[in-house]
Amino acid sequence: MQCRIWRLTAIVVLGMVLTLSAGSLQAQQPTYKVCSDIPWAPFEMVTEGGEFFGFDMDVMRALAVLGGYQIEIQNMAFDSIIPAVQAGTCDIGASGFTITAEREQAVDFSNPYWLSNQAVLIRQDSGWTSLDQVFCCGNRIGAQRGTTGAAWVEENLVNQGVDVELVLYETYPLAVLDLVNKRIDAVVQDEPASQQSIRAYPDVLTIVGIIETNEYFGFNVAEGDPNGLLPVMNRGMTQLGLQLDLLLTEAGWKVALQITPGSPWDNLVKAYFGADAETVTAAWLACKDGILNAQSYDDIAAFAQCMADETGQ
Amino acid sequence: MGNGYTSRKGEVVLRVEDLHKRYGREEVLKGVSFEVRRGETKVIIGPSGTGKSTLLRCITRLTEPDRGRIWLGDIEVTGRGVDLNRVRASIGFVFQDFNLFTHLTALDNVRIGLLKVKKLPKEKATEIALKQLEHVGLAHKADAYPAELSGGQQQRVAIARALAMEPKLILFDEPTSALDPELIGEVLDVMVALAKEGMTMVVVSHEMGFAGTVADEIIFMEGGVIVEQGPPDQLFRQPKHPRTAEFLHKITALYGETG
Amino acid sequence: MDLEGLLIIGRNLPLFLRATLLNLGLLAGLISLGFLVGIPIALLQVYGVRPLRVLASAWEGFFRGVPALVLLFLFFFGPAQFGVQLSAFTAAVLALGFRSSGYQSQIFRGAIQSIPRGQMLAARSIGMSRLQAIRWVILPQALRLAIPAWSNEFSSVIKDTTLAYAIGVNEVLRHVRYITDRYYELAMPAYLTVALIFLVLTYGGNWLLGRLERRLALPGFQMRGVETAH
Amino acid sequence: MDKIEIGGLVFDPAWLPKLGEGLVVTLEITGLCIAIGIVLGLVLAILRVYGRGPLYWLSSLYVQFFRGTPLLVQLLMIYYGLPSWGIVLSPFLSGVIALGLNTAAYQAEYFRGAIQAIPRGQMLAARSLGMKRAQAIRYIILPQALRLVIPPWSNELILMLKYSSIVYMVTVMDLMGAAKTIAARTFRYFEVFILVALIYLAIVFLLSWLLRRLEERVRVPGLGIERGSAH
Repeated sequence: MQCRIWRLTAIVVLGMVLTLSAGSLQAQQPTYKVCSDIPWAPFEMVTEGGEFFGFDMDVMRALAVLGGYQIEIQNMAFDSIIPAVQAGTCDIGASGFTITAEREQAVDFSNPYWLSNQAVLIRQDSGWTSLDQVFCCGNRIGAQRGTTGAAWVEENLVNQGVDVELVLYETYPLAVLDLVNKRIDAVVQDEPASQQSIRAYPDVLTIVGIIETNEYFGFNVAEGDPNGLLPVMNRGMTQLGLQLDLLLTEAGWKVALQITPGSPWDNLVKAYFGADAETVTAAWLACKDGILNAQSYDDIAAFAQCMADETGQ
Repeated sequence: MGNGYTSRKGEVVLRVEDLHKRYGREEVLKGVSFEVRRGETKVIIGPSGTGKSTLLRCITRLTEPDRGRIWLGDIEVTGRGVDLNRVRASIGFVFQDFNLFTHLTALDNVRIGLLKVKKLPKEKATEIALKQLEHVGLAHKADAYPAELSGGQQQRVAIARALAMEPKLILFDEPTSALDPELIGEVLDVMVALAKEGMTMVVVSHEMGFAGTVADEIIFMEGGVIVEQGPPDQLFRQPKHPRTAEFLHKITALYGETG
Repeated sequence: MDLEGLLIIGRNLPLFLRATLLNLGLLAGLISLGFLVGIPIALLQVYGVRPLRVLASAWEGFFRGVPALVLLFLFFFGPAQFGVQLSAFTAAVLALGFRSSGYQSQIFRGAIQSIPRGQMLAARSIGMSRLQAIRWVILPQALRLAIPAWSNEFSSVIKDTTLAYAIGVNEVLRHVRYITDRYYELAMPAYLTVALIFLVLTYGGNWLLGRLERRLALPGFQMRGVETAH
Repeated sequence: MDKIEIGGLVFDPAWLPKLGEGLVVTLEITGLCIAIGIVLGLVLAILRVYGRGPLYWLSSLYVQFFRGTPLLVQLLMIYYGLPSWGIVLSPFLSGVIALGLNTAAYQAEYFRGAIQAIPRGQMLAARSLGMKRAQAIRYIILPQALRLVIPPWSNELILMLKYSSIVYMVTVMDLMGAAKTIAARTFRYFEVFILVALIYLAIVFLLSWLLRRLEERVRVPGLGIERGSAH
């Protein structure tokens, strides 16, 4: 009888050891942890079955195939990702990150892979037609904490004395939901995601204007690129059909993203940015074996083609 | 003054008729009837578990009787639409375990009924409360909390609390049985004094000495019925019923000489 | 909510339950850690020399005085700054586990202190060392006494596993977001489903602990409940 | 102002005003939710002790539900769930209500325990003086129960102060919200949260001290508030 309580203790300890050691199974190819805040359509998405996909995720899978490594996708809060990458908890941050000077001090970025502007989402029933009507009168503007959208509102509106209130969310979809629920009056969010939001609520939301921030998205790794992933990823992106050009503009040198028509990159962009979330999800479910089991460039190309076809692009 | 002074008796203050009470399968009161007249002291004795406490509680309907009728003067306590709280306010109740309000000082314990039930103004209530505390010899303990009082003192405050309401009669439910022997005396002294002043009292007690000196009539209860009642002289010296004799014999052996 | 919504929730129920497994894993880890750390902390507080006693109390004070969320962020982001890598799950086990150790040490301390002094005296009188007395006489009694309060702690931490959502552990609340992102109008039924799951877990767990308590019960041995957190 | 460096950790005094504003919100929310909790908790406790029929069952169901489910789920339910039933509450109000409804269930149990710890004789004695049931509860039972309940209630207040940090998840700029916002901009997570931890600790100790003084002030001899377990 004396022993019973100690035996219980032993079981508890054993349980704990098992819990902590679970998941430390090893693989032969190097496996890198890709961290992302899911969902944020169309870059990061999830099926009802809990499978992760989306533009960033499929590009990550394709780059892994081309670079000869495995990835494991980790879903986490957006503002945790950069610190996690810094710490080495994540090897790659892939969550629609804008390359900014502040972030450059914390992590290293890959080549830019997407050019984005900030869109200002409003409800149709507000009847506003210009940004001036939105950015005034104590209106509540929603954005995700730690994003360039939030930073833009703070620096260009709040700090300039414009009469608006910045409302910070843990994730953009919840900000959009609150816009629909009329708790806030506008959401400042990257354009592709905003387009996706409108597709989700076609009768409710509209984009009243675009703020030309000319932001470039990049994947990030810890400073100094300890795993040597950046050159591998950059090479892979070129292989998939994304070229970078430097253009001299009035404002100075500017990076231009050039997509080779018909390339896997081109097809993925068409699929993900041309259709609504439901269509994309159905397409991915139809094509997913192609990318999940891909061994070569051809497999990736076939998958991208499949996505384009299935989404009717 | 003491037992036998029947000249003191006035009109009927309390009449109990055929009272029944059952807890589950056990019938605790099986038809109890008696009367109490103004100025009279009745002492109820009997073995424990024979429904004495239940009887007292039924009188003010702190416990609801199953059957039977109770009159307080010409008000039927068991009647429909009777204002029970007014009835209770006019019947004092002294408990075995005192039940002083733990969070209130002695003064406040005595005063609270005057303030909240009788709605007296504060000065008036204080005056009465202090007078009653003095009555039981505890004016100097007015600011003490119950926990700072001895058992005997607590019970005297409880009596003052009952008195302050100017009751038509006071019911005592074994007021000394939770007390250490050396504290019983002070409480009994107060009760004897009350009886002499002409307070109408119904007392459940095992104190035969007290019963003998103070009671106008003693009621012997057993098994939920009144077995025998009569003046102490008669009941103690020549009990009619063998069960009464037996009980008195036992209690004498236990507590010493009866009155 | 219409029938279709109900169907969607029904379809997702297995996934909800699977995600809840992570909450349970987290629970197992954190409550064991809290137990393993809480017992020595309690013993140090009762039997330790003064500096150790102060240290143990400081430990308890810190982990009980700081909100769980702050601890989660500290353990998730903090080690990173010193080059230590922790997964969100491990960080959550550590943060919530150490926090629980604060509460558990209080429970065990109360239980140990409620063992009559005579027990220690008697044990010493038959020649046991202090440590032996604690091991064979005090703890077996104290642990039994602690079960009711420990059940409180259990139902408290099982619910707090949802806080790990904040550092991105893919527990059940994060899974709800997958649904609300797609079907925003299903937010209420989705959260209600999670609420139901937790009702079952909390009261089911308490029932099991109640049975454990009865199985381990010794005659004449009961604890007047020690209050704890929720 | 210059940044302060301690052992490799960098603190920026510029954080303080924002954290201060957040702290005010945290204290407001804690205060309001506790107030809701006391009123609702008392009603629930009285219903659970003295209520009959549907009132008893409903109050019990309420208590079981709010004690059996995570606070965070309750908050998200109120903030993101209620709009699908057409009820849209502001973030601050959602936070106050969620925390208030939750703590009410716990406080109800503390009150109930305290009420039931008052000996039955107190009620009996009050009724024997002619007090109505409500009067007896109001003047005799509650004043005692409320004193008994102070230690667990102090615990609850401090717990709520800490749990109030979850409201940042529904966009409230409380201490936690301010901290997260600063950290997300500066990436100085560890420093910011150490600072925030210290602020919470300071408030917790201050509150505990104040509550102990309150307890001593309303103490009545013989009403058992010698604490069984410290907190």
